[in-house]
Amino acid sequence: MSLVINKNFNNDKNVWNIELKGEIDIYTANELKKVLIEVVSINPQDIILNASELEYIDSTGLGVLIGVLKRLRQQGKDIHIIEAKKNVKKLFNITGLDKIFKVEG
Amino acid sequence: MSLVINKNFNNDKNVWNIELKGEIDIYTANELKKVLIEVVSINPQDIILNASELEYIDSTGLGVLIGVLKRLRQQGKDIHIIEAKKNVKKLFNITGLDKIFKVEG
Amino acid sequence: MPVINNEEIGDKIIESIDMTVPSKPEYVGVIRLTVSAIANRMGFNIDEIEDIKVAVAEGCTNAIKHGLDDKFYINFEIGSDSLSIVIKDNGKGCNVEEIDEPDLLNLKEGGLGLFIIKTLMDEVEFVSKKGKGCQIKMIKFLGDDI
Amino acid sequence: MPVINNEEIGDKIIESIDMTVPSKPEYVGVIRLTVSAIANRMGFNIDEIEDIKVAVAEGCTNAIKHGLDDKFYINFEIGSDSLSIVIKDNGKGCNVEEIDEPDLLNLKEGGLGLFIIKTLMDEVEFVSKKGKGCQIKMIKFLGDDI
Ligand SMILES: Nc1ncnc2c1ncn2[C@@H]1O[C@H](COP(=O)(O)OP(=O)(O)O)[C@@H](O)[C@H]1O
Ligand SMILES: Nc1ncnc2c1ncn2[C@@H]1O[C@H](COP(=O)(O)OP(=O)(O)O)[C@@H](O)[C@H]1O
Repeated sequence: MSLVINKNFNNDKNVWNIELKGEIDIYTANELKKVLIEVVSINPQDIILNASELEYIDSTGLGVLIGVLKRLRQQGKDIHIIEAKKNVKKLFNITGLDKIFKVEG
Repeated sequence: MSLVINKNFNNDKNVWNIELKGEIDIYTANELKKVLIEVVSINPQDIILNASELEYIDSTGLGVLIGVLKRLRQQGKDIHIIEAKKNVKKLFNITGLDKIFKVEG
Repeated sequence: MPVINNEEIGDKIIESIDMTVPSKPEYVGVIRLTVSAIANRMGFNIDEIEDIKVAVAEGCTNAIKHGLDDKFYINFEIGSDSLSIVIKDNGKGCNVEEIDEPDLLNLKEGGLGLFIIKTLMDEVEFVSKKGKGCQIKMIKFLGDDI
Repeated sequence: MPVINNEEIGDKIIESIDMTVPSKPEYVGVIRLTVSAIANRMGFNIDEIEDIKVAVAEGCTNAIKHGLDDKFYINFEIGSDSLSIVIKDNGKGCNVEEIDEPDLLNLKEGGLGLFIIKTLMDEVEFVSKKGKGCQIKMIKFLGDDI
């Protein structure tokens, strides 16, 4: 019932690598929002979200990602979601957001 | 929230080896009682309870073990509890039952 | 606001668990664990449990986010072949006709919750009236998915 | 039967969760998970969560086994430095004076539940009257164990 967020900027590839561990819900979504908005403000580049240890996401979390994606798109940048678990992928699939975000691997 | 019980009789050592996996509470204690009473009726010998995968026990489970121990003691036999997890051991300790059962390892 | 009648469910209601919960984000996780345990005990498989967990959390999140009362209610009805969950608040309510379906061509940060619930559960009924609170009932049938 | 007054607790009551549960053995596991989630959220450590889990399960087991009503009630009061749990049934009740402490020299198959609760929790209050149900209140303080 908590969320750990690790971020680091990859200078070679010019992308943000962000690792999500735990659960994104109404309790933790604000934390995610804060980190992503900060990251995008510092340096608006592609974000690669590693979701291999993300156990849970719901509409609140998806809403945060949509908000950040909208900002990034204005700069021609994207959000990639990699290594998502089956249940997390399912949320992207049923909402059609797998067509908006780059959900990979 | 369930209990799996594996039993087998060791002819060399003349003991019952019984493995407990899961949780013993008011929901599963009857199952344990049935198996142990059966075992003791077939062949009243020492029982070695392997508790390495027993995640939980409460007073209902302890009560079942006490009932079976009383029967076995009439025949000079014992119940050994081996490899119990910390939380299971704690229940034997605080009730003083570690002085009645052979709680080992 | 019309209260949904239990008799509408096909199978006999066997058991019912009621909860009153503070309208605080930190308790949605507690309810997720509670409903997972109930669904697990009933014999739902892992994927179904996950669906139920998400749908219930969405319902609770809405009660907290939009209901804005200090508490809300959940009722779990454990039938022989279904789990029916009612989430109810006596908060702000809303005008059901004004709720839009999500639109991928015009993404918004909100508006996915009810859609997710409807997708994951077998039956969903949403009742609300401005100023009169909100009630959502969702049912998942056992052994429906293959 | 005297109802325990909330004001008796030292710290301010912040939040309260109420549950009504069928008096069936299969639901004790559900409550164990619920209370674990609450205690975890509050910041109790693993050993403390385990203690609380066992104590609450013993209380529910007694309500089911001895109360013999068709349902029972649980209230969780989440204070800033304590978790207080009341388990209540309107069932058979008992004569508190007649309850013996466990005796290792004369082992019985029952009689350990209340003793375990008192050992694991910081404060315990047991109130009952024959024919008038039973209420047990147990408190665990945060950051008490080292
Ligand atoms: N419990 C509730 N109380 C009041 N309004 C609600 C409630 N649940 C849903 N609604 C209304 O329905 C709308 C759609 O809800 P939903 O699909 O979950 O998306 P979101 O919560 O992101 O807005 C909400 O914006 C709100 O107006
Ligand atoms: N909810 C209850 N309703 C009626 N009697 C109760 C209740 N809880 C406890 N008791 C009484 O207290 C006694 C001691 O309880 P306990 O220590 O848990 O041991 P056990 O349940 O094994 O008998 C019980 O035997 C019963 O007579």
